[in-house]
Amino acid sequence: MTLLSAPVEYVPTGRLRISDVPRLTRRHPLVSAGSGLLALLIILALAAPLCAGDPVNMDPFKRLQPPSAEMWFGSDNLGRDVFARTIFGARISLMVGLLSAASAAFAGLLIGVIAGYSRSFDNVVMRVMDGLMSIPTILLAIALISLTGPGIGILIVAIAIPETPAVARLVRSVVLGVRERPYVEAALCGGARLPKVLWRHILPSTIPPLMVQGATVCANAIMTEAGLSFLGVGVPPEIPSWGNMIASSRLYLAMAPLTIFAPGICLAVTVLAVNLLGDGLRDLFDPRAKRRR
Amino acid sequence: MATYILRRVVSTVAVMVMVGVFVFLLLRLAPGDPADIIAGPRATPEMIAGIREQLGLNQPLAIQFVHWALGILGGDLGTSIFTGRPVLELISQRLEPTISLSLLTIILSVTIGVSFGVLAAWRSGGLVDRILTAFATLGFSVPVFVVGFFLIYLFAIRIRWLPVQGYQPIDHGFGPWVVHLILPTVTLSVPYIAFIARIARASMLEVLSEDYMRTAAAKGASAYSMLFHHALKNAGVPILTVIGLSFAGLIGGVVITETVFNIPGVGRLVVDAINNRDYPIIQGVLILVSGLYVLINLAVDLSYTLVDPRIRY
Amino acid sequence: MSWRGPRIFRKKDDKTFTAALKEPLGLLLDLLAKLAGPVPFMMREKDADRPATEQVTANIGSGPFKFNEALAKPGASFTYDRNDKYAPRKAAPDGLAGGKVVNVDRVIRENIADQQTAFAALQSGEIDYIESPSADLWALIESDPNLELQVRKSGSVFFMRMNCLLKPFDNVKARQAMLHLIDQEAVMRTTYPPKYINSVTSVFGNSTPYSNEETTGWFKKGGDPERAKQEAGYAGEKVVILDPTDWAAADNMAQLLAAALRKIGVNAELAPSDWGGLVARRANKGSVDNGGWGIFITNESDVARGDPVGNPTLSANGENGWYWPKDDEYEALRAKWSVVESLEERKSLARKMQRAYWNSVGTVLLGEALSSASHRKALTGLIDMPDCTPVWNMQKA
Amino acid sequence: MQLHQIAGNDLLLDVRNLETHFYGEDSVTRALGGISFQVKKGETLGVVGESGCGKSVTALSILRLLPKLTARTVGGQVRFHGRDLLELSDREMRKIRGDQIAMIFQEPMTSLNPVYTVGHQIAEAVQIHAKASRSVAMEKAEEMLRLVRIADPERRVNNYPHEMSGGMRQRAMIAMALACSPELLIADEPTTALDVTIQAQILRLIVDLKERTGTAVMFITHDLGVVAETCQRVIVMYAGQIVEQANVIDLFARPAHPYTQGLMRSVPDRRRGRQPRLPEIPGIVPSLREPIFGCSFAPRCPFVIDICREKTPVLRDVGSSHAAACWRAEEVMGA
Amino acid sequence: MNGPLLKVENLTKHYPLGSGIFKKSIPVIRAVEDVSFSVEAGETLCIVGESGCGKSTVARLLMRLVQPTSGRVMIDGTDIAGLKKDALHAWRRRMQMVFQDPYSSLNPRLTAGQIIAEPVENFERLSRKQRQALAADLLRKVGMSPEMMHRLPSELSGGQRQRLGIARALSLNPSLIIADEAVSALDVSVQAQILNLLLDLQLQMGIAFVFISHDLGVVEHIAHRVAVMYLGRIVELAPSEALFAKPVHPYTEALIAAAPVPDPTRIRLEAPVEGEVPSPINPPSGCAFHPRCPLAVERCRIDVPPLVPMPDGRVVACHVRAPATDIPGRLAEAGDCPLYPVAMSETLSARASRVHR
Repeated sequence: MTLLSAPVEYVPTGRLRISDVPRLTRRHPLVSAGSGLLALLIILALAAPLCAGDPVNMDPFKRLQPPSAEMWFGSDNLGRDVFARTIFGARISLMVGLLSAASAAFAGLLIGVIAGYSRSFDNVVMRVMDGLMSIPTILLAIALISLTGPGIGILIVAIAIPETPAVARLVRSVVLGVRERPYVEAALCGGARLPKVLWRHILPSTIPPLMVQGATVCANAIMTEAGLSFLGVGVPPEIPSWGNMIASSRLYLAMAPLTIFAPGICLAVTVLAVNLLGDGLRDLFDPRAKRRR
Repeated sequence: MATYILRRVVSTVAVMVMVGVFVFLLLRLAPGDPADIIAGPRATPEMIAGIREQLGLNQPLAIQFVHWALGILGGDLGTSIFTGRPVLELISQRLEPTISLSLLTIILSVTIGVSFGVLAAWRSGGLVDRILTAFATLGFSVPVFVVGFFLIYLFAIRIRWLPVQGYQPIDHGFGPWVVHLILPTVTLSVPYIAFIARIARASMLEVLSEDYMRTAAAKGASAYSMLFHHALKNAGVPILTVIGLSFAGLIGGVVITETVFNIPGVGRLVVDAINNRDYPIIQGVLILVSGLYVLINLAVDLSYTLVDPRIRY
Repeated sequence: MSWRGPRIFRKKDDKTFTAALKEPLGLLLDLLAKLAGPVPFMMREKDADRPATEQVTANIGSGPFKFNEALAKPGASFTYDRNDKYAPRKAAPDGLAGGKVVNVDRVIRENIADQQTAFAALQSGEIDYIESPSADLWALIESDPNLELQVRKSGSVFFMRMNCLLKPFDNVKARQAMLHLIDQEAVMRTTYPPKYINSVTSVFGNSTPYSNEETTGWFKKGGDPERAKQEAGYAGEKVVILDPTDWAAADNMAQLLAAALRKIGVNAELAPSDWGGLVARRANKGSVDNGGWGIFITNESDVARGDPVGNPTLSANGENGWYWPKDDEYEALRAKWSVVESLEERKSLARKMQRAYWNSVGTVLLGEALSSASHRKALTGLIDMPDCTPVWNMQKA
Repeated sequence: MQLHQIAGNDLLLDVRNLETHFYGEDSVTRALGGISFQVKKGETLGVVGESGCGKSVTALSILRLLPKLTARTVGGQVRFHGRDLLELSDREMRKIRGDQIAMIFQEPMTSLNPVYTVGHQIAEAVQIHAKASRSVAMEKAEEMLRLVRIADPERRVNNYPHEMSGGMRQRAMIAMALACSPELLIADEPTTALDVTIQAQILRLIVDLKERTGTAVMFITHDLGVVAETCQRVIVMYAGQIVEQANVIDLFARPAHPYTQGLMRSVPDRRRGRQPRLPEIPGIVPSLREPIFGCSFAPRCPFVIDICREKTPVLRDVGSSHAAACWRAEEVMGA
Repeated sequence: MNGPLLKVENLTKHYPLGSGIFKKSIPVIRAVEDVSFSVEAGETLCIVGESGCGKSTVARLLMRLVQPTSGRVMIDGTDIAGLKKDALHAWRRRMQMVFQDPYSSLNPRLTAGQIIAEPVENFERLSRKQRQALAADLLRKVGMSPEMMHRLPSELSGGQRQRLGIARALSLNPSLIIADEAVSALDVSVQAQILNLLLDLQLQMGIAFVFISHDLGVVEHIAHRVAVMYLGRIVELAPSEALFAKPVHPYTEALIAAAPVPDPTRIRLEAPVEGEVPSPINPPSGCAFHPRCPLAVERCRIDVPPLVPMPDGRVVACHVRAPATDIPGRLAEAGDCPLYPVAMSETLSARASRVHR
């Protein structure tokens, strides 16, 4: 009798040892490319003060200079060093991206697990989520930010809120699926109480899809921040972020292209890295993808 | 089926009410109000207070809400504080460009997105798959306005094939209408082609590994019929879902595209209204958008029955 | 001062009317022909006689153009068709007066949100004329063979208003110290190309007849920050600078100002918001911590600075004036303005007013940026006048 | 090397040294280590073995239905009416699939396309091979449903798979396979997922249809009971090799390979009455990733001697049309 | 202990179908209908039946994974059917379960040691050393080497995983283990190993088994008593030898006749029973088997046959084969029923078809 059902969700195949890394990178090019690139960007952002000048000091007389030895990418409309701002901008954009992804993932996880497990709570929550999802992200963000004035904190909240329903819906479907799996019933038979079942048997299987969704949310967050800054409600002007750099320098496309392309390319590369990581993680965790590749 | 639709329509109204209340409160708490804007930069605080009085903005919130809600029930979305025109009229003026842009974008995104997805799934693991997946990831990674300005720079300025901005209503002739919408549609479609292609590829790969595909092969079915006849219809449900989601997300993208290409659509109307704190317009548009969104979801759910006989309501 | 005066005008015959005043008003003609600031509009009685908030919707179309109601899309575009029944004067066009000959069939006023898009449309010939393009585009417009940048003689004066009700700017020394700090050229160069900016030191602007050099010594010496701070006896209070992120020029200047203040040790903080938010916060008289403000930057047309009576920004009558500078001596002089008959008397009054004003430093001028317009070379017949360009007399080749 | 050759003209399928490998990320699995067997016209050949022995891979290799990226038939020939199927182009192979060689699968729940009616799916086979029009094909579909004894076929033809029970779905699969009256029907564990009473009906149906249409059947299963009741000749597979081949009576009477014998004894059988302990086959099936030296069953074999570990036994005759791949086959038959 | 270890009385479970507000009476799936049986200590009761007959539901009802609609489940005289959470928790120690699919019944992210020790850890805190000692002991009991405790389920074969399932069930040393198709997912050779293990455990530790299966060969091998279920009801409950020697209920007979026997020479019957298992949403009236039963008479269509005790200790629910006598308590004699002459069993085999070879 061939075994009836191959395992559906990710099955860890033994301990992960450092010696595995070369083999894994060859097997999962997407994950290694994505995480490598992302690691590089994070290091760049953290080491910003070392390798870049002062992103904030203004010198109106040296406005819109072409790239020079002193300022590698030239200066922007307020005479600030574009290279320094691009690197410092990495901090804000990555922080906005990662933090809103994390908060959306956490909130989504919480709501999803509870909705997945208690029927009554489920209906109420799903209707609220529908409502929340129906308000376009950009407009919700604009309304929220105009409520309290621009700032990174509110920006992260404004980006995280519209992303939470998607995560909650994903986690809920995973929990509903896993709840029926025999090993959860076996744990119940063994006398395990609800919190232990949730923590030890149900939550771990929500982590892989959550990481994949997290990558997408992070990519969305960085893009939304850029979009909001373009509409003038994003990160406050003196704090350099790729979004508000692109937004404020779009008039100088012809005169000083680097002011828009430097942050633009960094933005695209970061979002690309996060998406590569997301795609790679999805293939890594989806056993069916492994069988087909 | 009828009871299901009834239940869904009722929940649509509920969602719209919820959105209405949420937006109403959100705006009232936001700093600044229409009186400031109308009075102009050189008005003294007293003048502003006077205008606020006349506009009835300092009545207690509850009364304002009730007044507005009653208006809604009567189908009157209130009048725009800034232009004095009924909100419904302002929105209907701006509907045609937004709907044209959204429809063309969805049509373009679905046709190209789905065919990319199917092709990538069929050639899974091969070069074609890698290229299409890379494009999909890239398409998803570039902000809409960067794509927009790039296309303007290239097509409108450099080689002057297409107009830079503006919108020609369709009754001025199909030609100018389409020509003006080409660049904005392509700009807005790039992220959605990527989004739909990724989901289409994933669901096609899922279906191609099912047992009944092996049965079809054992019957001697050709590659074409296996792909488009057997597999695509089974992958229909997830693809329809992603199309529904794209429609919903479109409103956000439309706002930026209308700004870049100067299309007088609803997106632009809302952004200006937010800058002018023109509450009635903001509330009106957001409610209509949320209602539209939930109805789109209902349409998508009902369309499932066309694709998959197992789904009955 | 609201202008709902008694019925002082009476019709003499078809072409003339008389005005009977209780007290002498030298400026009557000037006020009727004003260009900037609150401008008088001549309407039929029944249109004029309604509450301020109610909109005047009747459009009679007695001028060279008729407003096309059908094509109007508020916020997006307004269309004006040529009014065939209008017979222009025989005289040559002179500013807003003179013969208003119409050489085009229709004028469409398009509201393009994004400057880059507007410029691209002008380049590709989809639009013919841009009113006050963003300063950053001026260089591009000049370098484009088939475009022309029309720079007017006068422009808009940027000025900075400090909140005199709150520390540290309740102390006049602090306000005078700010005069030292401002390097007008640096501030203007954040947004405008050097050759189109003028420094402005007179309270009455540059191009108005009343502009004078009275006690403008503060500006000439330029920024000397340390001296400014000791004199002000600054004790570390937080100065909130309102920063409108959706208005490029004021946004840049606010950022420069914040950086400059921080450089000399002033606890300056930017409060970014959109213009709606700025206007709301500006009305708040509370302390900085609960919603108040320290400094905001705005501008107005240079011409408007020639009318201290009509233009509230030139008033200094404390809390019920325009953002609360208080200078009784200046107010007393200003009250005589509308009474004085001849131009010469008004000029000497202006000098006295300016001396009083600069001693109390109600505001700090930041500089003047010449206003501009750009159009395709194919568009000819543009009338050159300060602040705006009328649409009649234009011709499209 | 092929033993007692079956006379040329009534030889339907002749498989020689068929070898198929699966390619994982960093490992190669030798699913089929070179197997040879024959199928006569109208014969029912049983292919029996436990999971992972390669019985399903054999069927998929014959019809070339292996997953493109991960598996490949690396050696051997599959001669059908003398033509080697491995050499054919895709187009030619597609002409044979469903028309001359048909196949039915184990999972009735997932082997039918859920979004098309049963009639449509049966008609498709007819349309592909007999170039018939839609209406003709649907009539044929109805006729086939009646042939497989499904109640009121006129209505059932428009049913979707989820509206039918497991048994009925398997009957529809059989109808679809036999629609173009193939010469060889490969049945891969057709009744494993069915209940005992339904399984009996389906086995009965296959046997009846086989006799009526003269189709040869290659019946793949792990259940010795099913083999005993339906097959005429049997090959026993273990770890990708054929270890024994015989007609069904001889195989059950005197199994010549220790694995076959062990299998038969470990199945609880009423005739032997109630024993306290079932005889077990100790250990587990060897992994096909590493090469196997000597006999693959050696580690678990009660008859193992030194030669078993060094030289791989060859399939040799141990009686009339009874072959086994074991050095001590004769002793095993005696035990 | 005096009474039976486990006593199940009139156990019933109905699943409501849909919960429309407008529908008046909500249609119900009668998964388990009035099932009663008892299990003595150290005894193996097998429940046999085809898919959809409710045998798995019975298992889940006993383990309280599902709430019963009505009926009692008595362990040593205490009814656990109605117990609430904490009270039920204590009784978990007495009864454990082994699942069918070795792949999905073990949490893929935990090591073997953690999986086995978890039930005990639900009741008392264990130090690392204690947990490892417990795991080693349990692994030895199921015939696996203690080092296996650090392995992940994905690194083990099907047979080894099922042994882990059994070890987990043993950790609380229960007096009763419910095995739901415990060997159905395994290959024949591995099946033999597991069956032997279960028998050894029963002999050594006196554990009672409720063994659920659809494979009659396996049932015959290990069962002391057998209950045959059809569409939620028990149709026959008898000692194993008696049942297989002479099945009384026509459905039992059809089941045994249908099961393939590894003997090519056996005469192959015409398919013993036609038709499909009816849908549980609206089961046939009277005896649910009557549409497919060759012996069905008018009465079978009308009322549900009660379980009638027979002399050889079995009970049968069939109007034809075991007519309910009007005198309560008097056992129906096999010969009693006019329709059940000794020759009767031959009529079925009379339809044996031509020997096909």
